[in-house]
Amino acid sequence: MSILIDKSTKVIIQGFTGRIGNFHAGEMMEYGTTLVGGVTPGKGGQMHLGKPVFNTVKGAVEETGADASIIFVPPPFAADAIMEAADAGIRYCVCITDGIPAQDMMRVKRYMRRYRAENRMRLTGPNCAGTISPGKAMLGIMPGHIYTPGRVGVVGRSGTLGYEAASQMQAHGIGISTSVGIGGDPINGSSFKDILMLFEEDPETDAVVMIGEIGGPQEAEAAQWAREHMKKPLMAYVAGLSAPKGKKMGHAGAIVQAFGESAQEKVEIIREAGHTIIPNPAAFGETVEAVLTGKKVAA
Amino acid sequence: MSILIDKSTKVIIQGFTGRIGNFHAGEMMEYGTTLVGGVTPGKGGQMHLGKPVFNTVKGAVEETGADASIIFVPPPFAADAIMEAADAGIRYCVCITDGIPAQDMMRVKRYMRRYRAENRMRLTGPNCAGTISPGKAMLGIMPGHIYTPGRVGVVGRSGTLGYEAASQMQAHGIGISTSVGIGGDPINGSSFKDILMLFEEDPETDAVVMIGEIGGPQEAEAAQWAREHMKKPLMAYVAGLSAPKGKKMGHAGAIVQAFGESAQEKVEIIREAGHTIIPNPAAFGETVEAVLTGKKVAA
Amino acid sequence: MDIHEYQAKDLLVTRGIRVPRGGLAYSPEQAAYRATELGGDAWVVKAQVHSGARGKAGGIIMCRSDKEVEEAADKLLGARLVTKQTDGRGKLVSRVYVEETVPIDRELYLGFVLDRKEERIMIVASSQGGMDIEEISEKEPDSIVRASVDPGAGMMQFQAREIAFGLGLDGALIAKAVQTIMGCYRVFRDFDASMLEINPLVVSKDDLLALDCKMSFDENAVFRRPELSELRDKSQEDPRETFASDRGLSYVGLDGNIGCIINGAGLAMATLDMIKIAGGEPANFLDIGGGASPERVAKSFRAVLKDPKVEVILVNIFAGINRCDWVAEGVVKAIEEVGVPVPLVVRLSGTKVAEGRRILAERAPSVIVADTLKDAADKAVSAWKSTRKAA
Amino acid sequence: MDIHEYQAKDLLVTRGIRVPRGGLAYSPEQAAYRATELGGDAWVVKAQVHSGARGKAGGIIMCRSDKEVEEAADKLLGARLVTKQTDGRGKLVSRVYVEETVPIDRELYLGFVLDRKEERIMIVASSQGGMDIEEISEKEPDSIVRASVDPGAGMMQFQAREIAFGLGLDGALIAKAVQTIMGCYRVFRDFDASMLEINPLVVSKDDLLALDCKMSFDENAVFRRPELSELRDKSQEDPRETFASDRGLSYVGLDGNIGCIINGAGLAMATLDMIKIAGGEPANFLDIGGGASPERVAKSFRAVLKDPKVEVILVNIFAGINRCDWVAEGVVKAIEEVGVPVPLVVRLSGTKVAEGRRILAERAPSVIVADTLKDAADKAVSAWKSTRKAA
Repeated sequence: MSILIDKSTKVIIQGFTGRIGNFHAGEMMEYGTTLVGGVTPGKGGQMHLGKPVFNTVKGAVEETGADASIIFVPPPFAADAIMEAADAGIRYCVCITDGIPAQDMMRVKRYMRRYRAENRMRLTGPNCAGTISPGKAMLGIMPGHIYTPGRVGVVGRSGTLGYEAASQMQAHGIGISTSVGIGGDPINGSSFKDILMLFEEDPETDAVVMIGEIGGPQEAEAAQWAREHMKKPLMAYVAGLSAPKGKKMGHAGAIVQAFGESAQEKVEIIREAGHTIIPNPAAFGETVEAVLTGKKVAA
Repeated sequence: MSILIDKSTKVIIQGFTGRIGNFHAGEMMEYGTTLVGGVTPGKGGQMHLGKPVFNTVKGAVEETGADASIIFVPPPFAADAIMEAADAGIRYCVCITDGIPAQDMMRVKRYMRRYRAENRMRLTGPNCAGTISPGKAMLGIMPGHIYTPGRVGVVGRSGTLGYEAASQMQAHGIGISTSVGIGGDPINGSSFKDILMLFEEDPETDAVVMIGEIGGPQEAEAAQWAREHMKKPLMAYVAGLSAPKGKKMGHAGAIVQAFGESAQEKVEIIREAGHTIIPNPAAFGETVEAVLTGKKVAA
Repeated sequence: MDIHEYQAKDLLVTRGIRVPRGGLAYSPEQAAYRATELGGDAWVVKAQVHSGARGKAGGIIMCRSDKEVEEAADKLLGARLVTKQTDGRGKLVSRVYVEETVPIDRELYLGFVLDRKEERIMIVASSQGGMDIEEISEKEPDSIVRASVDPGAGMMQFQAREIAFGLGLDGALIAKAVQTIMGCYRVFRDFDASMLEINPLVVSKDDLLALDCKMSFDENAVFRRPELSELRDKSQEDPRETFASDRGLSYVGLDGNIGCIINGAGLAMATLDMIKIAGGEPANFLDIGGGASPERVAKSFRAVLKDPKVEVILVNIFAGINRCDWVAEGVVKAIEEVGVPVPLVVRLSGTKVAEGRRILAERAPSVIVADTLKDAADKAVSAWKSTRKAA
Repeated sequence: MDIHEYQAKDLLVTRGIRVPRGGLAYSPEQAAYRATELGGDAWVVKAQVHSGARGKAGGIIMCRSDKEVEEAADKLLGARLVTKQTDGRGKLVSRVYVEETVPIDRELYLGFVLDRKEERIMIVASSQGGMDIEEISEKEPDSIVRASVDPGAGMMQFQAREIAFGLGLDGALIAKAVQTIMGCYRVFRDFDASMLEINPLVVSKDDLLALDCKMSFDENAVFRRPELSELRDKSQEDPRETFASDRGLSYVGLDGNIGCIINGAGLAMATLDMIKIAGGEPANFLDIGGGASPERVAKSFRAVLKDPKVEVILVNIFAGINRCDWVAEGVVKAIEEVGVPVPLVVRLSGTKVAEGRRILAERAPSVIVADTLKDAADKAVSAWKSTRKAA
């Protein structure tokens, strides 16, 4: 299978019957995702969009055998929803919610580590667009039609910038194996490195595009890991060239606070680790094409 | 070496310069324990009983290479002292302090698990008399002279009842490899089972005496583990025949609350697991002697 | 350490849990006044004693007028309530709680305990409240829902939701149950409880109310919960135990005649066992703790002799840190200063035992000296039997 | 979200940390009165603005009489303080804090931050306070002591002791430092701080005092800290940002001339990058967020046009959940209702792009339509250049 999800992944939605959960449930089902039910406390026993609603994730897992979950729960309750999923035996969870307090996410990450590695849930997000394996399954809020099935992995923080990359790749006839949004928050479920590790092992992925941005250490950490452990080509873009220090650029995590966190510094670190730099956000398509066809790319 | 400690164990005392720590430091040194220093915050840099005093356990470990610690710190600060020892890299810690809140001990046990198994500190106590490997080292407050070196392991909750057992064994010419006090609190660092596991692996131990009491599940759990995993003979006494239900008998943990926690019920469980029952607290010497010499003992 | 129902409810309220309205009364007049203050046409008058099972013992009385409230309070106040959880003497009722009655649609059970096996706070709940948890376990085991709290994470909302749904609640009651369960967890954590039980927790129309509540607290943590010390009601404790614990001794009153003074809880339990095996009955458990100084030994004699049933005293000291000669001095001092009107058996063991025995032989010749634990128990029992024959 | 020094000190005091005595003043008279209230013969008058490095910028004035206090306050109040941490316009001083002076034996540094790498609260302390942490790292790297808090366990006393000893403190100051460090941790945790800095933390005889304090809070957590909302001082924020954030838009003011309206923070940053590469300078970052409804698009235009520097507007929308036709309707609505007096470049992409373009062509013919991200940036920059030439 592709990384994280495929056609056989049984998905539940936490926050199923809410306005947003309801809308995206429809989109995901239409895309072909195997949606087996949803959770809305207090609405257990009802049917919604032809699927059963449960009061608890544990109940949903027991009845449907769900192994993945996508969370559309408001920020004050989202951390609890993630931990509920982890505790109920969900293997992969996407949290879409934007606005979860950082200390809640610290607790969530600490909580997830209480489970042994083999039983530990993988989380991507929060504050992300989700994950899509084109042609197979979509756990997210992205427009599915801009993704062509193929063999390039994409991992990024931003939703719409990911769409931009995907549509440029589509315009160049390049397909995607899986696109993963890790989200724009300072503390997130999976880092760039975590996802690169999956792509490196994935027989359906030949090369990877990393779409980073200012703030935090994860792009540099991933680049350094990849230098030593990754055989597949890695191409990277870092957004936020014009971001002033100390100013948050929309994402809770997009803020330059320390050395190595500006776009320029990150680009330098990635370049020095030997990876291909995508020089500007209009060059996703041409850079990936050049790398795949073995053309020389100016580093 | 014997289990837990021997002559080469480098010991520090937390609460070194306090009245109680000071007294027992002298006793332990006199017994031959390798005391390398102690910790009293604010007295770092001084010498006490000819040994250096440190402000922090980390400092003491760095300077002395200490691998074991014994704690004589008042109850409000004792949980913190245990966690400090765990964090500083101490391998074995005896906590003598009586009166630590149960929720503090819950936190301590959870905290210790943050370290990987190979770096995890072993704790015995709190509210115990400590551990002695006769003729080698003493980390405790027991009268060393009542223990004869030998090949029987002893593990018990109570201090003075342990002395009673040791002196009866001495009177019968039976020596002890190591005697471990696990303490009288409901939540303790090591259970009976934890210590039985060590004795079973110990080439210097031939048989084990377990001195239990009312309250909690640890005696039964140990007996059941020993039935399946222990080749060495196990003899057990359970104190508290006359304890009324719901009354605490001195120890914070000695209270019968659930089925299986009374002395009679525990004796029954241990007997059914195939171990030798020491029928009364005056029969430690004769029962151990009979088992060691292969005499028939009424179960 | 236990507290009264009304005190437990006050603590629940601080953490957002709802309880019926009520008022405390120390006299029948006050009880009647509380009833009129509360209004309505039906009240319960509840004896405030540290014991469950008050209802079957007549400690909870339904009333339909302030006159009936006054009569009920008059009947309870000053009486001793004997329940299946108390001993035969029962507990003195020195205050009553007058509470409004509420319509009851369902009775639930909600309990929190420190679980020794898991080393965690454990929640036990049942959709079948109103009877005690042992009875529920036996009669309705399938009604029980359990959860435990990871000490590294604290209790989670989703756990509270799982319990609430497990109790068969739905609709707006879910949010109320979650608030109640999280509130109990906070009380448990914030006050170092060792047990917290709401039984029954009732569904009353759209509301969820704690109708009765019991709490016990970890004595070891009282140093950091000074507010709990103020809730202590010593009148509910065994006066022998109060006397001893006020003097730093660990004492538990029992029903026999052989008074015991021992150092160490384990050795004390073992000595009591030995007395039973020898055919006697211990009057108490007493651990003199720490150092067996002459003063502590004297205090111990005073505590043991408070119990009029004591016909023999057995002292069993294993001197570890201490020395037997000091202990012997303490026994002599106790005999001289306190006076011991019953036969006294002393067994000394450990450091300086010979010196200790010499002191007893010289200065307390009436003391029956024993060699071993068995010898001590045998001699105490036979001394007791001869006392009986003599009487 | 930032707060003022005096507010931060008030929060420290709630968790047992000691600070010099002081009083807030909104007028020179009030400042002089505060000085006489405090007593003594020396005071500092401190401009309350959301910025560090106030001292070097003249925002902290030593005074030796109430007259001097009044003069200092008169000088500061109403002025704009420009520090190396503010932009060129500086921050308005609308209140001053009058504080007693204390003898200073040593200056220490104590900071708490959320560490993204460790995903923990990290404590950074130094025995060399008084200069900023970057300077300390550079000049006195060996003076720095670090610790991090396990979120499953919380901060431990022993960690606070290790820091205190690491700062070279001893004697009674150790206990005071432990109290200070644990107190800061509690403030950080209890109010969802993202940064807390005491610089300097001073040894003043036998005491340890927080002489200055800065705190920032996690905006995402303000929903559960209503007390923080009351501390917000919008006069310290960029009015363009305040206008936008009050309308649910994420806006950051920049120094260029090309106003930007974009959906998604990452795409917005990337578009700004593209404008720079094309030779232009963005006037702002603006993420319209969630659904690009006609109303949100109109509000965005209003926010961008608040900035008089804006000479061109670039709209870049990648319609994922939305549809380009709706976005185009929004643009038309904005032009009609708000009025756009500058060249407008619009790039639409994603769902229903053809319909969107048709709407623009038909109903907003003045809009310069762009195909790709690059095309959009190039057209915006060349429109700006022609505006310049025309002017």
